[in-house]
Amino acid sequence: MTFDPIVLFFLLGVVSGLVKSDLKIPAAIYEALSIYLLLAIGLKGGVELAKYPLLDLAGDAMIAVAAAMAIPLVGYPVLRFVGRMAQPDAASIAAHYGSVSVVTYSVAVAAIGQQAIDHDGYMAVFLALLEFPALLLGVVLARLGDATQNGKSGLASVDWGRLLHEVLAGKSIVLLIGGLIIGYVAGRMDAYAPMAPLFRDLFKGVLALFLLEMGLVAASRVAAFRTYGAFLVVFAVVMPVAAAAWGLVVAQWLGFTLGNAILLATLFASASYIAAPAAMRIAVPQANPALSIGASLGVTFPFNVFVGIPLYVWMAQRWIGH
Amino acid sequence: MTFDPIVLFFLLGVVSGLVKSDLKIPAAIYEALSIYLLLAIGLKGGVELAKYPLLDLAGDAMIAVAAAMAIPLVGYPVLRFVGRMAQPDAASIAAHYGSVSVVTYSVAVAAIGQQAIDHDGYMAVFLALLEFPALLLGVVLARLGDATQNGKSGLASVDWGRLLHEVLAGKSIVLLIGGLIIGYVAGRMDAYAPMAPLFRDLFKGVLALFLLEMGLVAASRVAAFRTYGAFLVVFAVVMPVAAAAWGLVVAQWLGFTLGNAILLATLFASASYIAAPAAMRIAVPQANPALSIGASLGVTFPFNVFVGIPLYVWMAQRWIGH
Amino acid sequence: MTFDPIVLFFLLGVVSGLVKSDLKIPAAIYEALSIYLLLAIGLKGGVELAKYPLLDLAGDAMIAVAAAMAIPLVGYPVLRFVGRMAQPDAASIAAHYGSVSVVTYSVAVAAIGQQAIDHDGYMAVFLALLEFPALLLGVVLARLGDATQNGKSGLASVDWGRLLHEVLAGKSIVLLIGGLIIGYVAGRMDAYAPMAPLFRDLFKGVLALFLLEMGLVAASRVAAFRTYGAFLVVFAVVMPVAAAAWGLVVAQWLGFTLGNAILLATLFASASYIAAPAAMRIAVPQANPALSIGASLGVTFPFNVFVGIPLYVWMAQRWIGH
Amino acid sequence: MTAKTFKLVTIYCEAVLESRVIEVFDRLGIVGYTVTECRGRGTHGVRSGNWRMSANVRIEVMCDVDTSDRLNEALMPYDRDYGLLVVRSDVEVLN
Amino acid sequence: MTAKTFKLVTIYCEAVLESRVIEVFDRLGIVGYTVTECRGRGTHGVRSGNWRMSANVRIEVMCDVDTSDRLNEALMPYDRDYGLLVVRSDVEVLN
Amino acid sequence: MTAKTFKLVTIYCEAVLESRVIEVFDRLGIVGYTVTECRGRGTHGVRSGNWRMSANVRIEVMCDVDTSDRLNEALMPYDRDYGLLVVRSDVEVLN
Ligand SMILES: Nc1ncnc2c1ncn2[C@@H]1O[C@H](COP(=O)(O)O)[C@@H](O)[C@H]1O
Ligand SMILES: Nc1ncnc2c1ncn2[C@@H]1O[C@H](COP(=O)(O)O)[C@@H](O)[C@H]1O
Ligand SMILES: Nc1ncnc2c1ncn2[C@@H]1O[C@H](COP(=O)(O)O)[C@@H](O)[C@H]1O
Ligand code: NA
Ligand code: NA
Ligand code: NA
Repeated sequence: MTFDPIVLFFLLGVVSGLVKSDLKIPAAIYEALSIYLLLAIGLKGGVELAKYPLLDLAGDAMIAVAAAMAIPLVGYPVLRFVGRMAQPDAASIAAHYGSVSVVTYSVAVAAIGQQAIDHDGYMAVFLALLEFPALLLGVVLARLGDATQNGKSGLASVDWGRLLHEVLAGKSIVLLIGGLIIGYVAGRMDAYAPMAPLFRDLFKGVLALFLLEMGLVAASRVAAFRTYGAFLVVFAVVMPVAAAAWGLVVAQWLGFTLGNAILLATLFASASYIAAPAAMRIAVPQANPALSIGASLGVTFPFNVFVGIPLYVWMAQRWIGH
Repeated sequence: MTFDPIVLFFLLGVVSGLVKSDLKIPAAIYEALSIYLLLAIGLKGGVELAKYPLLDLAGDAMIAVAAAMAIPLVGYPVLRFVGRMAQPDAASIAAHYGSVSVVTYSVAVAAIGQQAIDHDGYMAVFLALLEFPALLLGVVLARLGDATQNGKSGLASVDWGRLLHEVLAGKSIVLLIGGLIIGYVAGRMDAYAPMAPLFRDLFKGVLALFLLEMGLVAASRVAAFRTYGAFLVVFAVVMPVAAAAWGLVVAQWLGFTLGNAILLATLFASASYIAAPAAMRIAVPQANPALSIGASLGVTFPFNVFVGIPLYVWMAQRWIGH
Repeated sequence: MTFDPIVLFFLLGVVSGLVKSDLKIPAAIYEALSIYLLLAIGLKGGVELAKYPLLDLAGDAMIAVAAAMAIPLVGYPVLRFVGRMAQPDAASIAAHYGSVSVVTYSVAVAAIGQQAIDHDGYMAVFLALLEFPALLLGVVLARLGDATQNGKSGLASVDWGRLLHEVLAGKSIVLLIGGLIIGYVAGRMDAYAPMAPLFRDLFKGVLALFLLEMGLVAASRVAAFRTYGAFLVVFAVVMPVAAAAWGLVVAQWLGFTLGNAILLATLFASASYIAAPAAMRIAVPQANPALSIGASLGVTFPFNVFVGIPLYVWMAQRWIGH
Repeated sequence: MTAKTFKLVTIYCEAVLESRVIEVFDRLGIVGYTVTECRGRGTHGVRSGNWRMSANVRIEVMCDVDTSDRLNEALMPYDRDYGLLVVRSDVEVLN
Repeated sequence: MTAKTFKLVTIYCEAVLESRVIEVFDRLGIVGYTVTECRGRGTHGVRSGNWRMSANVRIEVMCDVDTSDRLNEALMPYDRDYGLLVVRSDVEVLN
Repeated sequence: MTAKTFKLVTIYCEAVLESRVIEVFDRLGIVGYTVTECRGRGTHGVRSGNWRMSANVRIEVMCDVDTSDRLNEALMPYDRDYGLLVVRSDVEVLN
C-alpha cells in the first residue's frame, strides 16, 4: 500500500486550519478550482469516450447506477434504527453516501496512475451518472411515511420540479455532462490537443490546491466532531469500505479491468460534498447539515484518501487480479 | 466550413444560463481571465513584432484604422434613420461595432490554426489600434447637432479629457499595448520562453473558460432580445458581414496574406464588449446599454463565432486565394 | 549588467497606476497568486532538498539566520538616531528589512537563470527561515525601554503568544514550510513530475502577473513618498546594498557557490511585504504602516529589481568568482 | 427635497436561501433589492463563507411598512430550519 | 460616552459611477466613505454583478444633515440615466 | 408581530483588526455578528482593498443598548492606532 504525496496537501490544509493560520483560499478561487476539476474530468472522459462504442457503456452504466442505489437503501435504516437518528438526518446522510465525490475520484485516478495501473477515462461517465439518483432517493426517504402535514402526504408535498432542477441543473452535472459532450466532439475532431495544456497537464497541480482547501474546510469542522457521537464516526468509516466491496462485486460482474474496478469501488465508497449538501439543504431543510457534511467531509473523505483508496486497490488486486 | 470545438464552451454557457443552473464564474475570475487574454495576446504580438520591420506595419495600421472608421460612419445613419433609433443609442451601437472584440479575434485565430492557415502574431497590433478610435467617433456622433444644452453646443459639452482617459487608460489598451512592448523586448532578448507555458500554452484552455462565461452572460440577455425589435437583430447580423467584406477589400489592397486578411475581416466584423460598454456608459449615459450589449454580445458575438468566422474564411479563400 | 524582461511587468503596473487606469487585480486573485508563489517555491526547494544531506544545510542555515539579525540591529539605531524616527517606526522598518521578500527572491532566481548561473533550489529553506526571526526582533526593539505602561515593563506587555502565532502560523511560513515538506516527500518518491506543469512550468508567468500587481500597489503609494522625507528614501536604497554586501561576506565564509551567494545576498537585501506588514500592524500598532510599506515596497523593492540584483550579481562575480 | 419615509428590511441568511427570498419578493411585488455577500456567526454557528455551503448573504429592501410586514411574515417559515435574521429600520429615500 | 448624531447616506449605484460619486465627495469636502460590492435589482433591471457592466456598489457616508442634503443634490443629475438609489437614516457616531 | 427593539452597531475597521474585534465579542458574550469585506477612505487615508494590508471590513452586530455601550468601550483602545469607525442606530429585530 503506497500513497500519492498529493494527499499531503489535504494534511497541510488541516494543519493550517488547526493552528488557526491566516491562510485562506478565497471563495472565488474555490469556485474556480471546482469548475476546473469538473470540466477537466468531463473533457477527459469525453475524449476517451470518442474511442469506444457508446452503447456498450450504456448498459454497464445503468447496472452500476442501479447497484449504487443499494448504498442509501442500506445506509438509511442503519442510520435511522441503529444510530437512532432523526428521519431527515438519516435520509440526508444516506443521500450523501449514495452520491459521489469528484475529488476522491481524482485522488484515486492519481493513486493508480502512480502505481502504473491503467484505467479508462470514460469512467467519468459513471461519475456523472452516479451523482444525482441517490439525491432523489434521499428526498423520498426523508418524506416517506411523513406525518401528513397540512393534509398532504409527505411525498406529495415534495416540490419535485424544483428538486430535479436543483440537481440536474446544478453546476456539477452541467459541467461534467457538458465537458463529456465537448470532449467527445473534440476527441472525434482531434481538436483536444490545444486545450490539453490547461485541462490535462495542470490537473494534478490544481487537484493539490483543491485538496489544500478541503483540508482547511475539514479542519473548521473538527469542533463539530464531538457532537456527532461515536456512532456517526464509525458509520463514516465502515460504510465506505462496505460500499467499496459492493462496488468491486459489481465491477467483477461487469467484467471491468483492474483500474476501472478500483475507480468504481472508490465512487461507491465516496460521499458527495458539492451537489449533495446543496440539494439536501433545499429539499430536506430539517436535516442538520453539520451532521452530513461533518461525516462526509470530516471523516469519510480523509479516510478514503489516506486509508480507503490504498485498501480498495489492495482488495481489487486480490479479487479482480491484474 | 469547419468549426473549432472550443466554441461549444459558449453554447455550454448559454445552455447553463437558460436552464438557470447555479453555475457562475465569480467576478474576480472573469476579471482575471480577461487580464490574461489581453496580456497574452499583447505578448504574443510583441514577440512576433520583434521579428518584423516596425515601420512597414505602421503604414498598414494607419490605413486599416482609417478604413475601420467607415463602420460606425455607415452604421450610425442606418441605425438612426432606417432603424429610427434615438441618437444616443444609434451612436453608442455604432461605436460598439466600430471597435473590436478580443475574444472574437481569439476564436478566429483558433479557427484558422485548426485549418492550418498561417497568420502573423503582429495582427494583435491592429487589435490594439482598432479598439478606441471608433469609441471617440461614437461620442462625436452622439453629441453632433445636440440641441445646445445649457448654452453649450453638444460637442463642447463633451468632457474630452475624461473620455480620452477612460479609453486610453482603460485596462484593455493598457494590457494590450503593455503586453506588446514587453513581448517586443522579451522577443529581442530571446527571453519569452520561460513565460510561454503560461501565456502561450494555456491560451486556448483559458479562452474556453472565457467563452463559457460569455455564454452565461449572453443567456442572461436573452430576455431583452424581444424588446430590441427585429431591426436590431437584423442589423447585428448584416453589419458584421458587410464589415468583414469591407475588411477583406482593405486587406487585399494592403496585400495581406490569407490568414492576416481573415483576421482583419474578423476584427472589422466584431463588436466590442469590454472597452465600448464601459466608455459609452460614461460618455453617452443617455444610451440604453441593454440595446448595445444585447446586440453585440447577444447576437453578433455568437453569430461571428458560429457562422461569421467560417464564412469570412470562405470569403477570404475565394477573394484572396491561398 | 543585463536584466530579465519580467521586471517590465512591474513597470507596467506602476504606469497603469500612475495613469489611473481601471486595471485592477482582484483581491482574490492577488491572494491566489501569493499562495501559488509561496507553495511553488517551497515545493521546488523541497524536491531539491531530497537530493542533499539535510544536516549540512542546518548548520549553514543557522549561521545565515544569525548573521541576518545584524540587519535590523544595525538598521534600528540608524533609523532611530540618524533618521530621528519614533521608536515604533524605527523598529517596524528595521523588522521589514531584516525579513525577506519572496518576489525579490524569485526575480533574482529568474535573473541568474537568464545568465545561466546555477543555484540550488534548497535556497528556499533560507527564504523560509529568514522570514520571521527579524519580526520578533523588531517587536523587542519596539518595546525595549518602553516607559512602563500600566505598571508593566514594555517587553512584559508584549503578547508573545499571539505574536509567535501571528508569525509562525502566518500563511507565508505555513505554505513555505508545508511546500518544503511535501516537495521533499514527493522528491524522495519521484512523484513531483505530475505537479510540475503547474508549480514549476508556470512559475515565471505567474511571477509576471504578481509583479504587475505589485507595480499597481507601489503606484498607489507614490503619493506617500514625499512625506517620508529624503532620509527614508536614502535608507531604502543604501540599506539593501549594505545588507547584500554583508550577505556576500557570509556566503563566502560558508563557501557558497556563485548562484547561492547571489541569492543569499538578495535575501539579505530584500525587505518583506507579506509577513512583516501584517505582523507589525498587530504587534507594533503605533508604527505607521505607510512608512514601512512605502519604504520596502515603494523604494527598496523596485530598487532591488532594477538596480540591486544586477549589482549583487556583479559584486558576487567579483568576490566569489565563477 | 421630497424625501419619502420607507422601511429598510435587512435579511441575513444562508446563501442557498437567496433564490427563495427573491421568489418571495416576486410574489409580493417587490421590485428593488440589493444583495451583498457576507459571513458571520449566529445561533446556527460560524458561517465562514469560504465555500458555498457556509456562505451568507445580506439582502436589503426599501419598502413601505405594510410590505415589510408581509415580507417578514412570508419569510418566517424559513426561520425554523435555516440561519435567518430579519431586521427593520427607518430610512428616507432621497430620489 | 459622547455620541454625535449624524446622517448615514447610502448610495446604491452602477459600479461605473463610483469614480464620479467620489469626485462629488471631493468637491463637497467629504473625506470618509465606505464602498461594498453588491448586486441587485431595481427599475433598471437585474444587475447580477458577474461582469463589470452589471456590477453595483453600495457607498456609505456618515455626515451631517447639511452635507447629506448637498450630497443628494449633487447626485441627482445622475439619477435620470443611471441606476441609482440614495437613502438616508440616523446614526450615532460613537468614536 | 413581536418586534424587539435593538441597537445595530456597525464597526468599520482594518481587516487585520477583525480577529481582535471577534475576541471582544467573545469576551462580552456577543454571539451573532455579520462581516462584509469593504474598502473606503477615512482619516487614515484610502484603503483600496486590493491587498490584505489595505483591506477593510464592516462588522454588524445587533444587540441591546447596554451591550452596545460596553462594546464601544472595549473597542476604543484600538481607535488611536487603527483605522476604526463605530456607529450605532436603532433597529427592530423581526424574528
Ligand atoms: N446579533 C447579530 N448581529 C448581526 N448579525 C447576526 C446576528 N445574529 C445573526 N446574525 C447573522 O445572521 C446569520 C444567521 O443567523 P442565525 O440564524 O442566528 O444563525 C448569521 O450567520 C449572521 O450573519
Ligand atoms: N427598493 C430597493 N431596495 C433595495 N435596493 C434597491 C431598491 N431599488 C433599487 N435598489 C438598488 O439600487 C440599484 C439601482 O436601482 P434602480 O435605479 O432602481 O435600477 C439596484 O440595482 C439595486 O441594487
Ligand atoms: N465618514 C465616513 N463615512 C463612511 N465610512 C467612513 C467614514 N469615515 C471613515 N469611514 C470608514 O472607516 C474606515 C476607517 O476610518 P478612519 O479611521 O477614519 O481611517 C475607513 O477606511 C472607511 O471605510
Ligand atoms: Na458513494
Ligand atoms: Na468591428
Ligand atoms: Na532582508
